[in-house]
Amino acid sequence: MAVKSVIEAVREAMWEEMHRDEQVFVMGEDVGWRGGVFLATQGFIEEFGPERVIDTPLAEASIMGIALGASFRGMRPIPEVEFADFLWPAVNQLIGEAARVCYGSDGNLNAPVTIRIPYGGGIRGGLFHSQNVEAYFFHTPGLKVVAPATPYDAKGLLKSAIRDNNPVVFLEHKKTYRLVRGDVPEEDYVLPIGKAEVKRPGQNITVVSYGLMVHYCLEAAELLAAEGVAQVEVVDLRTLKPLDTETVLESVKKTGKLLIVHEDNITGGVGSEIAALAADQAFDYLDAPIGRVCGPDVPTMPFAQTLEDAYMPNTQKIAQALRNLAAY
Amino acid sequence: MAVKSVIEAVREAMWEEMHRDEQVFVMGEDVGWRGGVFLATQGFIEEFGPERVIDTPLAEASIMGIALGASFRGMRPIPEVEFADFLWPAVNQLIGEAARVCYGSDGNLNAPVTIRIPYGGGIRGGLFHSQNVEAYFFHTPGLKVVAPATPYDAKGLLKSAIRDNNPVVFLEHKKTYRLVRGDVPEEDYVLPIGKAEVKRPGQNITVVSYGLMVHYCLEAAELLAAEGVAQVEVVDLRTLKPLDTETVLESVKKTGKLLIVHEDNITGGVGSEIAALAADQAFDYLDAPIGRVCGPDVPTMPFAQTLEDAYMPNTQKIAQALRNLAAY
Amino acid sequence: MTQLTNQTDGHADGIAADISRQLPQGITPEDLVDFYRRMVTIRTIDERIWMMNRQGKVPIAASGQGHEAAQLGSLLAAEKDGNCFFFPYYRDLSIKMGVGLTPTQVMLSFMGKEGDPYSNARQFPLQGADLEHNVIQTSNVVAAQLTQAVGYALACKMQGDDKVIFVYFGDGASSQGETHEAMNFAGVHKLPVIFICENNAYAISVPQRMQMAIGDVANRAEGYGFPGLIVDGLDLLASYEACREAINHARREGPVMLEMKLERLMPHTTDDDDSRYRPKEEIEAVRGRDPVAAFSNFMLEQGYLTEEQQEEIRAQARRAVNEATDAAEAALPPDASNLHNHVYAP
Amino acid sequence: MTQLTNQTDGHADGIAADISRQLPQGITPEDLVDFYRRMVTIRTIDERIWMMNRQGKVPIAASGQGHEAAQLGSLLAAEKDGNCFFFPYYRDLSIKMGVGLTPTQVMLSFMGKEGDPYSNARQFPLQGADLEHNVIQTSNVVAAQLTQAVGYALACKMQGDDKVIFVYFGDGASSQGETHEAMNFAGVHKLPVIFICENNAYAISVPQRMQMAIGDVANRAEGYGFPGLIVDGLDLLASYEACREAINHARREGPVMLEMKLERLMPHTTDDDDSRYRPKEEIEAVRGRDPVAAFSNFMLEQGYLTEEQQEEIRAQARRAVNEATDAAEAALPPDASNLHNHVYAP
Ligand SMILES: Cc1ncc(C[n+]2csc(CCOP(=O)(O)OP(=O)(O)O)c2C)c(N)n1
Ligand SMILES: Cc1ncc(C[n+]2csc(CCOP(=O)(O)OP(=O)(O)O)c2C)c(N)n1
Ligand SMILES: [Mg+2]
Ligand SMILES: [Mg+2]
Repeated sequence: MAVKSVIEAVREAMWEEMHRDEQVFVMGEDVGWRGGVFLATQGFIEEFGPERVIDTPLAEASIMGIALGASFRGMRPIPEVEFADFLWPAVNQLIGEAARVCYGSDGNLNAPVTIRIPYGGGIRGGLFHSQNVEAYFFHTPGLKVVAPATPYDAKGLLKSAIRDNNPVVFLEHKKTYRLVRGDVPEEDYVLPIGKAEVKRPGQNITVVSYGLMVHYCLEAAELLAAEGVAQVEVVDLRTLKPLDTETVLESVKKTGKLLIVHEDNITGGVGSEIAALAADQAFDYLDAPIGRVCGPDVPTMPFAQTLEDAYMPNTQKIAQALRNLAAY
Repeated sequence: MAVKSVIEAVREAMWEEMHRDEQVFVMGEDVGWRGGVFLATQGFIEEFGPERVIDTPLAEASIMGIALGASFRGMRPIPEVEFADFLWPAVNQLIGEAARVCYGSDGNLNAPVTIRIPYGGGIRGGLFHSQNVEAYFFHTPGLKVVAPATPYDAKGLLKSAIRDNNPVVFLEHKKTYRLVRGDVPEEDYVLPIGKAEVKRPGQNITVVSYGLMVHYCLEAAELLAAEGVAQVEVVDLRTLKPLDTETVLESVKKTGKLLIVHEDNITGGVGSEIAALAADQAFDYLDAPIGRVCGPDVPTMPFAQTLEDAYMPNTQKIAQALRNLAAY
Repeated sequence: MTQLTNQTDGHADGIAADISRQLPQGITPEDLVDFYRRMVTIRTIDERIWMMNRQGKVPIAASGQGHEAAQLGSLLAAEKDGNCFFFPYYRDLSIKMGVGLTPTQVMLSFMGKEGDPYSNARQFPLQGADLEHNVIQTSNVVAAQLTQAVGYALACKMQGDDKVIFVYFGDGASSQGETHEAMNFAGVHKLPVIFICENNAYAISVPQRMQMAIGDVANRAEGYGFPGLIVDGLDLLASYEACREAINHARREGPVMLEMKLERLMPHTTDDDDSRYRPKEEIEAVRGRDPVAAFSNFMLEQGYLTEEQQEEIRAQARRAVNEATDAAEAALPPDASNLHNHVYAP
Repeated sequence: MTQLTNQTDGHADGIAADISRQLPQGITPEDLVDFYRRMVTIRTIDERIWMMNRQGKVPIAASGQGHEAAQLGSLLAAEKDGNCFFFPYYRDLSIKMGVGLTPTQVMLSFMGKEGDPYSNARQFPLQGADLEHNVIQTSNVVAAQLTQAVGYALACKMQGDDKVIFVYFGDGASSQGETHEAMNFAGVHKLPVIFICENNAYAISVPQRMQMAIGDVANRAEGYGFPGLIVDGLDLLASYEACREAINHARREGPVMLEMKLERLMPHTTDDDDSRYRPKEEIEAVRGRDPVAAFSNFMLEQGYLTEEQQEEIRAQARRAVNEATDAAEAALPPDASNLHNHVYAP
């Protein structure tokens, strides 16, 4: 197995799927000769030609709507939104239309579109290049939402998303693109959408997270282990929708304590649903209040280094919340 | 005090505010001679003229963007989105822009826009005329979100929204428009944004809700009282954002049992945040799992009567959940 | 195909229905009788649906009265071509039924009963997809169909299928940003899309002059690098001819916009009251511009049908609609257990 | 104001910079020297910012090099008028600084330091609002400013203020649905908005021919019922004159679109590498089309400034930029405690 970065894993997944299946194609702003602003499609136009690597006009609503229409004809488009912050014009076609195609036609029609969205902060992106948008899709029945943390997961899940017959929102945390590296097999493999993974087993506290934050959670868990405070179990959701409630609840029932960590702002974030689930279905097992370490309720991450640092959850903040939970 | 319907209360609030303040104006599709599809602005164009009652082109993004731009100049626009289901084209200007204006200019600029959105189901609106959209705004810092249940609250809160210096999403449940009637004072009055109200006091169980569902909760509470099963306290949030956590937590600490009711689909809905808050900040007071009676996770409400009925939370479903909680 | 240059400024009086002429190439008298039959059945069911709404049996309907000739003209051209696909909007009963739905299927749909071919009563009538007849209308969100139609055309092109895609929309829909984006993309990629604007000069209550500062939507086509033409949408044969030409152009050179000038004979939907916003005289005047009456007269005058034959066709239509109504009234709505089906495709 | 009719098809070669001519009415040699001074300072700081990005001191910058003449020409017309308001986009350093920001304020903003007048370092450089100078740019979401500008114009009109609103956008932004909606509304309500399309023929890497099927964005104006003109955006005085006329037209009759043909001399932003997608010869060719060099030559040739005077102006600019850089480097970013401020207005 070779060590790859997340962006390499993403690129390989698309590359291989485009070779495997003629119906797969990519479209979006700058995906052609530029190779994408993050170079996710570098070399694609040379390999697959401009028919299957489409540099679109600067118009996100049409990027999504055209992808959707193409999917009605059996194509498997992978539209890219350049930054999560710019997807708003596309949500009429994504939340309003794509999510309801199958249901609204009683199964006559479906929409195998994988929309790739680089998201998240910690990269000095400021208010309009840092946003977390997962909660909006998490709340939308008819969509699937994937948010991997590692190159291995990114590749296996992106392949599954492309082969899935439903609209899949594929969220790639920008900060993981080059920062996070890991083993990726040479052979074709897929990972199931809808399955969380226990990335680190532990008995005392469950921490549930996804995306970049998984790595900070793992670091915090090591800290607590080194301190002899607690053995923390880290559950990486990997897929946000459908949510793997089984894995989450099983872990909570085992440890009796739950911390949820995400970068997205706290109120109405994905974490609130995890908490609500546990407070309902694992109530009798809970030994402590359910904690959340999340972004604050401000309109995304400011540009100045000081403010961005203040916004971001990090290993220290997580470790402190875990210590508090351990002491409860 | 006269008895009025919700739609009358909404109409009066705007009418009086337009008389009070020249900067207030309405705009949207069919708000002019048609008087709005729900007649919220009936008689307005005759009273205030076409300059202040603007029939816009059919283009929601511009309705919101133009309102926003006008607010930069000190106007207080009340844009109307005809049905919640059609607001998606407007969210780039609402979630992407309006919500961040004040924060993103470090307070240099603000956006006193009240966007009125008729929402919700139970009216045979089918997939595209029934949607609940509150969760999307609830998660968005920088917005305020109001969702009244009664004519009195609707009028007082709409006036506050119009006078507020921030973008306010004002959600009017369509089924309450003519169904719900109640006392409305003749004099000018406002109600504070951000304050929940205990609509019915009780000792045994707290039920938190908003909009149409408040009325079903009250009916269910009466049922349980009549059955001698429990005295249920009904908290009407009225404002979803900022959330009145104090009133909610106080009630939960008193009763020890919490049920949350909303029509919106359950996963990632407003109810999950209420549950998460209670599971954190009232943990030691909880005597039972936190329950939720919400819409199912399907893409909004189907058209057929059978399916719509199956979707909607109602008095019986709520009463049953309350009985279960009481018995826990 | 040449571009339209002379603008018509007004609306209701800009068009003179020129119905006395030679049959266009490729059209036989049998075609005319066939389409007359469809038109009459569609009008009959449209009227019946409105009545049933007043009886509380149909929750909502957008009448297509006034739009029949434009839609059926395009359908005739598409059928002659044989490789077309349709993305209609909510007012396109003549497309949706014209392609082959039975009156009973239509009635089931309007009454929200099991057996609605589009969505099995999940959606407003005849929304969803009828793939058997090459029709998709995922929603009634105004203008949402345009980018989808363009995407469908792109897919066909990628798959080597030379299908021509018809997408229909109103004058109001022309204001939506997505309409612009759809046309722009179609222009860049020269996709075989025919954009049919059914301009009835109203978007619910908003008249065209409040919708746009121009007289003809067709004039926008130039800004996307393709031709836009104005068509008398009250005349089935004029619509047919424009669409036939448009199909040829679409396949060879790319998109075309056809602006069909026509009338909305009824209020916007059964929920609407057009007397609030439409002058009484105007409402009366447009009744005189009924495309079904015009086509009836044409068929009589040209001798393709006698009055008796027409009466027989109308009687047949009434019988079919009566039967459909009875069948749909007797049918059940889908069982509540269906609520959770098909949220996701397998 | 007459409408542009003759299309130019290509881009880089369609324009001949005709800089030797009489001064336009109302313009004095002092104005020229004043604007030359601003232009040189802006170019100097623009170059410095790029350098500082390479040193890791400025996280991101979109260079305005190549766009200065168009922007400053419009500013000159607006200043002469005296009652204008600006909705620029991220490439409009010449507007934002030209209206009166100091080099230090600009540097503070680019370095994300306390004292950034637009957002106090919450946003990318010079985004937010500078109301003191009549400038709003809420975000860098492409095309989001257009409907806002139209709304601002509507508000002014309602308040009886005859302000003219300038809104700026790129060729890429012309594809957004919101651009269409903004122009359509402005047309219907005849609002005094000047739509300035700074057409540099690229949207990041996407060339104009993949963005639209037409040669001139200005041709779309007709579809909104107002005039569209093409302007040599590399020529400050041509831009001035077009804008001066446009202001008059805007106040009397409503919107105007001006398509400023110009060049992006640098990669899209400091994050971009234009050699991936732009032919080497093209990159070299556009360097020969530098509006600052052109205006320098014009000032020399026409005798408004000597070489020595120009050198002195450049030296002054360098000193000012040096001082600004030192001041900004010494400044601190806003304190972390600011994170929670101003989420809501009081
Ligand atoms: C995005 C959106 N906004 C608003 C509506 C409500 N609405 C339904 S039909 C309509 C008017 C459409 O007018 P037009 O496009 O001219 O078509 P017509 O009904 O005249 O055939 C409106 C505003 C909608 N369905 N979708
Ligand atoms: C809605 C949106 N989509 C994508 C982007 C990313 N992006 C930033 S600038 C740009 C290109 C803009 O091109 P153009 O409008 O021609 O302006 P120019 O940069 O050439 O001056 C893109 C795609 C964005 N900022 N906003
Ligand atoms: Mg219409
Ligand atoms: Mg450009």
